[in-house]
Amino acid sequence: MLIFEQSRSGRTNPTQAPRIDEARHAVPQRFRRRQRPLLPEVSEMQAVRHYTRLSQQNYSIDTHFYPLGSCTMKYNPRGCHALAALPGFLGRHPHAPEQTHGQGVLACLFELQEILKQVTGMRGVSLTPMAGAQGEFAGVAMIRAYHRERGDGERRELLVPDAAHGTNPATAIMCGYDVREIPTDSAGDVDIEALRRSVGPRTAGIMLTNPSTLGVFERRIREIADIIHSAGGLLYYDGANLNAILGKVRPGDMGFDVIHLNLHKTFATPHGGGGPGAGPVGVGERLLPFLPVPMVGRKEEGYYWLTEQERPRSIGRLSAHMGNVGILLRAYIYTRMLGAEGMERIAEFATLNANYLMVRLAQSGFEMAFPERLASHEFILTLKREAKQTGANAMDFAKRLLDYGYHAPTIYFPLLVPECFLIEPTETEDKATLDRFAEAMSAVLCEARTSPELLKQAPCTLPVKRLDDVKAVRELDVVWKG
Amino acid sequence: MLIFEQSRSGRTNPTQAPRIDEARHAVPQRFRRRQRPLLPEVSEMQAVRHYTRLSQQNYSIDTHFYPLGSCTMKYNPRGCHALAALPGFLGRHPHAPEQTHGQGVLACLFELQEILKQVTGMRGVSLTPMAGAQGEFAGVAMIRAYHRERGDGERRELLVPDAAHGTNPATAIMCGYDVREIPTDSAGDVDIEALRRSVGPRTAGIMLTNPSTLGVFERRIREIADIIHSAGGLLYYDGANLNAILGKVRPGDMGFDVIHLNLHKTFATPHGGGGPGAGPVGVGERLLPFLPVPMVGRKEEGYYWLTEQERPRSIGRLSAHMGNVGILLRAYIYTRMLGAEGMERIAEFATLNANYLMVRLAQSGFEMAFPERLASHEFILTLKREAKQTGANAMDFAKRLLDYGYHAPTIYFPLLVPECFLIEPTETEDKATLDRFAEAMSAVLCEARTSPELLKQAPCTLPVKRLDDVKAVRELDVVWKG
Amino acid sequence: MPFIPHTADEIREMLAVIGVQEVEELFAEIPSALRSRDRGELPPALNEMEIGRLMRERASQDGQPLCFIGAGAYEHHIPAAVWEIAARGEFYSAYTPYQAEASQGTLQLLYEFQTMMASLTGMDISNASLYDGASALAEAVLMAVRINRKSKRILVPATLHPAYRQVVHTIVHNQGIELVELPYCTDCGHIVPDSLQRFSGGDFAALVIPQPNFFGVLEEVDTLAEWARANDMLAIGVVNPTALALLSPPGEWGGPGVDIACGEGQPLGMPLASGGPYFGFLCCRQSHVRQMPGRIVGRTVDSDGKPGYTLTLQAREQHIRRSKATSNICTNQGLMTTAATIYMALLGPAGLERVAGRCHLATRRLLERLTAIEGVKPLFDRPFFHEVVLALDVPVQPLLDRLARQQLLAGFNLQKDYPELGSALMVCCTETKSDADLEQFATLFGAAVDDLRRSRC
Amino acid sequence: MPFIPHTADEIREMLAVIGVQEVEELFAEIPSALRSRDRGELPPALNEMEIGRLMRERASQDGQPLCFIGAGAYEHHIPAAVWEIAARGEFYSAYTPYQAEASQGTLQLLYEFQTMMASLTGMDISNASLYDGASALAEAVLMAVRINRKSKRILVPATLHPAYRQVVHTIVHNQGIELVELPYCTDCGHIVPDSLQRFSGGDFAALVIPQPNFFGVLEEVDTLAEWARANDMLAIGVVNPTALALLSPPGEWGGPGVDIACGEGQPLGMPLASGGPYFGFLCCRQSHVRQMPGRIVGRTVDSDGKPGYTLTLQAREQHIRRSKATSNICTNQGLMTTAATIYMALLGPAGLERVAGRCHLATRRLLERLTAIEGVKPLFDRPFFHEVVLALDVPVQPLLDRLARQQLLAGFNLQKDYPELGSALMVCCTETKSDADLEQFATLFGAAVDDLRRSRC
Ligand SMILES: Cc1ncc(COP(=O)(O)O)c(C=O)c1O
Ligand SMILES: Cc1ncc(COP(=O)(O)O)c(C=O)c1O
Repeated sequence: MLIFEQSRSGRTNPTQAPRIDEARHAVPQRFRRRQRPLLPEVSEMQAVRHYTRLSQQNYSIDTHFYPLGSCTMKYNPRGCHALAALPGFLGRHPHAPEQTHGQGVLACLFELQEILKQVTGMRGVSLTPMAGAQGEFAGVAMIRAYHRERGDGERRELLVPDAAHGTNPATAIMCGYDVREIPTDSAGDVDIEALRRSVGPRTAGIMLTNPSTLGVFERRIREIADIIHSAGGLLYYDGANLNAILGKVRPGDMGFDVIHLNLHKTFATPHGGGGPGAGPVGVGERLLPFLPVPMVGRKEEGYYWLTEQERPRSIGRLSAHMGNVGILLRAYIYTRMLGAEGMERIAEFATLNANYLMVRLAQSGFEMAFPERLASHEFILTLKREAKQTGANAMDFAKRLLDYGYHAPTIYFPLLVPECFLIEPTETEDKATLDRFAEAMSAVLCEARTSPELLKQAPCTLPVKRLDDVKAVRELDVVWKG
Repeated sequence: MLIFEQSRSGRTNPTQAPRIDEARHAVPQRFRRRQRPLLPEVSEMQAVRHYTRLSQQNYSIDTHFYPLGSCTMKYNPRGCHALAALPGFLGRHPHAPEQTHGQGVLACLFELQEILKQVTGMRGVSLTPMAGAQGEFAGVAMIRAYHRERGDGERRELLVPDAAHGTNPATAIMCGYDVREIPTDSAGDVDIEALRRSVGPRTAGIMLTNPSTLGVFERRIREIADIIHSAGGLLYYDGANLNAILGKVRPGDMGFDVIHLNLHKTFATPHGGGGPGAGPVGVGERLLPFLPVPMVGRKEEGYYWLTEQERPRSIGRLSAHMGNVGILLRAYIYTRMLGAEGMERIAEFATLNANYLMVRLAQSGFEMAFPERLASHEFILTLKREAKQTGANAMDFAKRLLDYGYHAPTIYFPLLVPECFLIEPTETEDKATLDRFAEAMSAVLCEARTSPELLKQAPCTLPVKRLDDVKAVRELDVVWKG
Repeated sequence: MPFIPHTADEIREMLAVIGVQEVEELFAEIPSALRSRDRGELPPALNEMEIGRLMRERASQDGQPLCFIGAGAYEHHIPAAVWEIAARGEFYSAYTPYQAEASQGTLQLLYEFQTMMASLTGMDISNASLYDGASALAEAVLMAVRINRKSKRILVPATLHPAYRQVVHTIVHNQGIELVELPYCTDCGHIVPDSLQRFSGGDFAALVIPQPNFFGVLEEVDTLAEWARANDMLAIGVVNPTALALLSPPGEWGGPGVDIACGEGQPLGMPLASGGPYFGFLCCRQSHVRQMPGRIVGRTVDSDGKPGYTLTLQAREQHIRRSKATSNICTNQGLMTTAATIYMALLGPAGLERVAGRCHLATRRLLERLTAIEGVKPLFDRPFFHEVVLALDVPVQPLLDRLARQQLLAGFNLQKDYPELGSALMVCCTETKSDADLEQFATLFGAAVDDLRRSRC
Repeated sequence: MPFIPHTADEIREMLAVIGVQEVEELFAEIPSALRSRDRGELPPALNEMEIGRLMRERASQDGQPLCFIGAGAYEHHIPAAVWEIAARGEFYSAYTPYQAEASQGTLQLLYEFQTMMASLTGMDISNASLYDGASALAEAVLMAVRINRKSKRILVPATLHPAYRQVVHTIVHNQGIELVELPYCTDCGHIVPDSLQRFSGGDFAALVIPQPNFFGVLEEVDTLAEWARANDMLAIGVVNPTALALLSPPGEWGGPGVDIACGEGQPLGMPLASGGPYFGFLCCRQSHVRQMPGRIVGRTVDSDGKPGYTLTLQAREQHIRRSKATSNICTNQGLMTTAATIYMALLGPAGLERVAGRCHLATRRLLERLTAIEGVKPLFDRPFFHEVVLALDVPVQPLLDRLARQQLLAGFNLQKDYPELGSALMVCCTETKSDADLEQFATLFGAAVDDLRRSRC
């Protein structure tokens, strides 16, 4: 039932409404609204009950194993939430003067900048991008500003591997670049020969993740860096997979010029059912002047905002204020609870869990996309054979897993692996959970062979059965009409 | 799965454990524990996931209609919770000096005392009892102290109507009294003739609720008061049903000498899956000196604790500190959000809801225990006839309602009405919910007639089916042995 | 190990299954020349108690001053229930609802959100959030250029929030889109409709119309929207959602309304929090839906015919359409829309109207008190909403600094963004300010103005 | 109407169904002579924002001083997850789990709680909570008298928390039960086993044994428990659950252990909160289970044979047995045991041991620092746990008052309860105190002692 269906005309909730002791507030007639908006008229309890019950209809990290590849669904420590929500932080106006009313929060942001520089091996960090994709935008915009400043305006092409996340090509376009796709070889690495053939005077740079979205580490990364750099381009690192290598190898050391991080992945800030996240960018020497503002500086009197004034070559602002500060605080708290050793341990146990689960699933008869490779923090299996033999495809397997109480892995991404499952267990899951998940996978495989209709009809234990996505598009209903 | 079954030996949770940089803390060997206790060894995420999922297996006010008679399951405003949990309140040590570090909380408690005096018509209030039953204890102990002080030690008998809540007779015994039961007449009132026959020089007093646990208002209350008072006894008011009459009629005006309130009922503090509550006591002139300590006093310099020193005739202390202060704060906040009018509205709408639902159920063919009476904030129906005709008894009806998404009403209480449902909707439920509940009741009635086995097997949609209570007693398993 | 559940035994067992001796072997594919040798100088791990203490110190360092700054972020009362529910693990720790059947909670809520926002703005369609108000406007501009292919120039009034203008520029200029400034009247603080004349017939894809504008002043939105339509431009409304409870919605401006409406969702239950996370909302006409960026939830049915909710029109998005997507946005501000939905449900239409009314009333009262002080005058004489610009006869910054030390944040200094206005201070009141607060403001403010004036002679 | 959802239309419809004109008619059975005419002087309704502001002012009025008071309530770090989960609506707003099938969450959690508490105390059985530590001891005494019918006298040491002695007296004396005081040694702050001689063979139902005792001093619990058994008394242990991570559990004292163990659960995740809500725990031997007061959860199976949980042995309770019940308790402290269970799960055995160890270590360090100050000596020379009594050469109350004004709560004054000890101050450290805190304490304390001494000469 929708909240609107519980609404009754004339019901109010005075406990939440301010007092109006005078009618003098009226604005001139011609500016005034004539008809009240369709907001629900419910009591506080009705709202609480409705949204509490809705919440129970979600799978989440706090309730389910969520091996969603590329998304790094790890535990979001409750302490980070509680401390980022202290009244002093929540109540601070973005324009409160930082000298008298902001040293606390600026200290945290400054230290976070430093920590992220350390772990990425970059020279400067700006925290302002509000998600990974905005970090990508900032990064590519910096590449563009760099070439433009050098009078190198003919570089209009950005190289993007075919396995890349959709945000990479979309970002390139938003920045006014043309996208040139680079193929992947059969071992999951970038096809170096194709790369060599693609670079040239039009090359602005390349966008890469490493480990790639195929779950494997790009071994010839230095060679790639040399090819791009010699051609006059720059390397962009999509940090979505940083969880795999934290403390083991740094993008700066691999030769990258610019990077974004997804704090909502590697740094455990919650995904919130879709956001908010944070996508800080880090850069090497060459791109330092272009970092987006505001950033946090430190001088003797304390911390202060670095703005266009102090950083005139900046690509500018990406949000009206300072990005998702509350998320940055959560990430800061998390990094402080981890410390130096904790960072490295993330990569180790994320990798251990992924390789263990990969082997267990291989033993159960699943086909790995890159059987000869080590998994990074994630790995891919393909259900191509099963789809052919049983008629149940990756989507059906995914839906059936929901019935077993597991969120499904990422499916049909990267697109080049047919009927694929991209599985990322993360370091915060214990062995018993992985074992149970492997058993559930086997059970579903067995069902696929004996009674594939179970998979085709799945899920059958959730609040709704399989939803009709086609109808959702064809008969578009995106606003309730009563 | 139990949390213990997720435990692995050697797993620790360092984020929650303090640092020990020295082993010097050891206490002498002979005092030391030899074997670690069986506490679970789980990660923070495992604990969070386990208890989050457990929580989802509860019905609660925040998720379900809960018409549990006598329990007043109304909405517990989230604002009360948030404000009672402000750091200044939560962090205050009970022995923090009240002059420098307690004026805030004492102000709230003092004002709550005053508000409760107003709404009950009593002369003094002590907030210290930690639940209704402890309030009853305090009240009866005061009656006993009063008679004792007057040298009236022969009064060893407390009168209790047969419909009374179990805590009433149990409290009388705890205070060293004998219990004498008073029957109820067919209209649900105290049998006045029987009462007259029961009073005498052994009568210490009577414990009553009004409206009674039968859901009806005791109309001859003044007559009862006269009978008891003339016999030298005192009248105790069990305030569990105060929701019915708030702002309409005050126990003090009915002739009661002492009263407890259940703040977790009438004043909307949460039941917390069993507690905590708060059971303040109010008294008339005669019992004023005996109120339990501590109480809060006010003088020019501010608020202060009233202890045994200031109140030497007090019956004493009931808790190591000041009872359930956090609950008292929630009730205080609630009373302030209601204000004077809000109080009276509670009684009006609780009564409106109860009478409406009673009529609707009567129209659906249910038999009311007292069809000629108005409902108070609750009412009773009897399923005697249905049990006889269909074999499905009140318990079966109750369990089947769970399948419809409703918490069951109170069943088999009061004991004198066979196969009874004690139904209390409270003022915070809307008409549509009552209508749907009435429809569910009709549906169950229909099922009882056509397929009673559905009721006998119910519930069938919950995490467990009907539980075996007999086995639970016979093969007592109250501690997990691994 | 913080947040890692593995015991020594388990690690051994797992390595054995994989068939390696040590975890280190799992990193064998990383060329050893690249491996980090230096750990840097990361601080040592703190436990929750220790970091808790540090954060509490820092939070209290930032204080809880009495704040009269608005300028795009507004302090409103947030019902306790809003974040108690939004922070429940099931909302807080879920991913984007790609697996619809396992995400009906979030999906239904977003469908309700879309309905509320569409109704509040008077538009046909709402998406499920963008990053913030400023970036939402940038997306609206990109959308307008995709729809109205006639031009890559956008008419942007100087009365639009300066940071919004900067953000839009940052985001759109790489695609060759040009923002052309529409000047305002420095006496009345708004766009004088007559001044549009010289842009008539011009080569513009869209006109941006803020309501209220950055100064809190009400623009002649009907005239502006009509003019845009007459000149074959799209109209983009930038609105404050609280104000919409009182003010006519962009969907009705000038009759048929604007093409796109967007704005900052922060007033709908988001704490100020130094500027984020907030959320941007974006609404449009039905006919533009396929150019809409961001996620959209649709209602459909399951295989039993039971209603359910799912992400829809995903072919607009980067994960499907890649370089041809309407935007690169992926992660949005989901949790904030969760809070906003609960906020709107708790307030209802009457409650939100009272919030808007009370804000405005309080600002008027403050204005009265402040202009009673010598040397303080209203700068513009125009209808406004809950934010107002004062002309002072003393310099603004020293005044603000001094009051800040007295725990009063007295407003936003317009000097940097609008030097032409002279000593101009913008103050804002919301329903959180009591009469006593106004009194205190006026007293401290009067004393400070006096003192400053005296110290200058 | 605050918290009431009815609209005018609905009220009309409902009255029509009932068949009355006005709500007032529903109160017709109340004799009109009794009806309240006078509304009293209740304050007018505040909305959540207004009461929020008032409460925030009051809370900040009470401050957040550095606190070194123990005396039965201890400031421990509480993991954020504890109350985030315990305060979830499904735990927070549920009733007592009488409908077991609809309450498996609470019931399973309580079964886990019972298991943890039984293991922590080393006893067979735990109930699901009583009001607090003091009233739990009163219930233990009543239970002992029911079990050991030979006497209504209980031997209670003077080293037991004074408030516990008062509460037990208040609760049990109406049933003719007498508390006989067992004296302690004022030099070493504990019960000297030899002093028991004169009570041997006496007419007592039970001996109460606190560990640590009120002074923080460790009692010779093995000897005391053995002596009780030898003299045909029940032994009742009163323990601090944190201490039990280090100290031998009552279930093992003197070999077979005590009959009943109880105590204050506050240290397991309850905030100090001016004294409540906390919770009392009560554990006993298997053979005494039918005399146990309070709720007990049992594991059983459902009709499919699947394990499930339910309240059991309800025949002990007032709602079934009425005047023959083991106690009148009904509402208990359920939510606090929810928090305690989560707390114990998050800490685990190693974590809880570290809490206890760190508390004790900090107290020893504080003791060292303080006794380095002239005129400050430890009063007792006995092993202790995380609380220690100091003998001062200046009066305690003026010292405490002065330090309180400096935001330091320096300890508990023993003057009122133990005048025989002279100028005695009891201080307590928990893991929440850093070395810098100890330093600060020592500095302020030293200065204050000095000053006071000087002002007296
Ligand atoms: C590989 C990769 N790159 C980029 C992104 C985009 O990040 P965001 O969703 O924070 O915008 C994602 C997010 O899923 C990703 O997995
Ligand atoms: C009528 C009545 N009296 C007394 C009580 C006991 O109150 P408490 O549970 O707070 O101890 C109850 C509780 O259910 C009750 O309903």
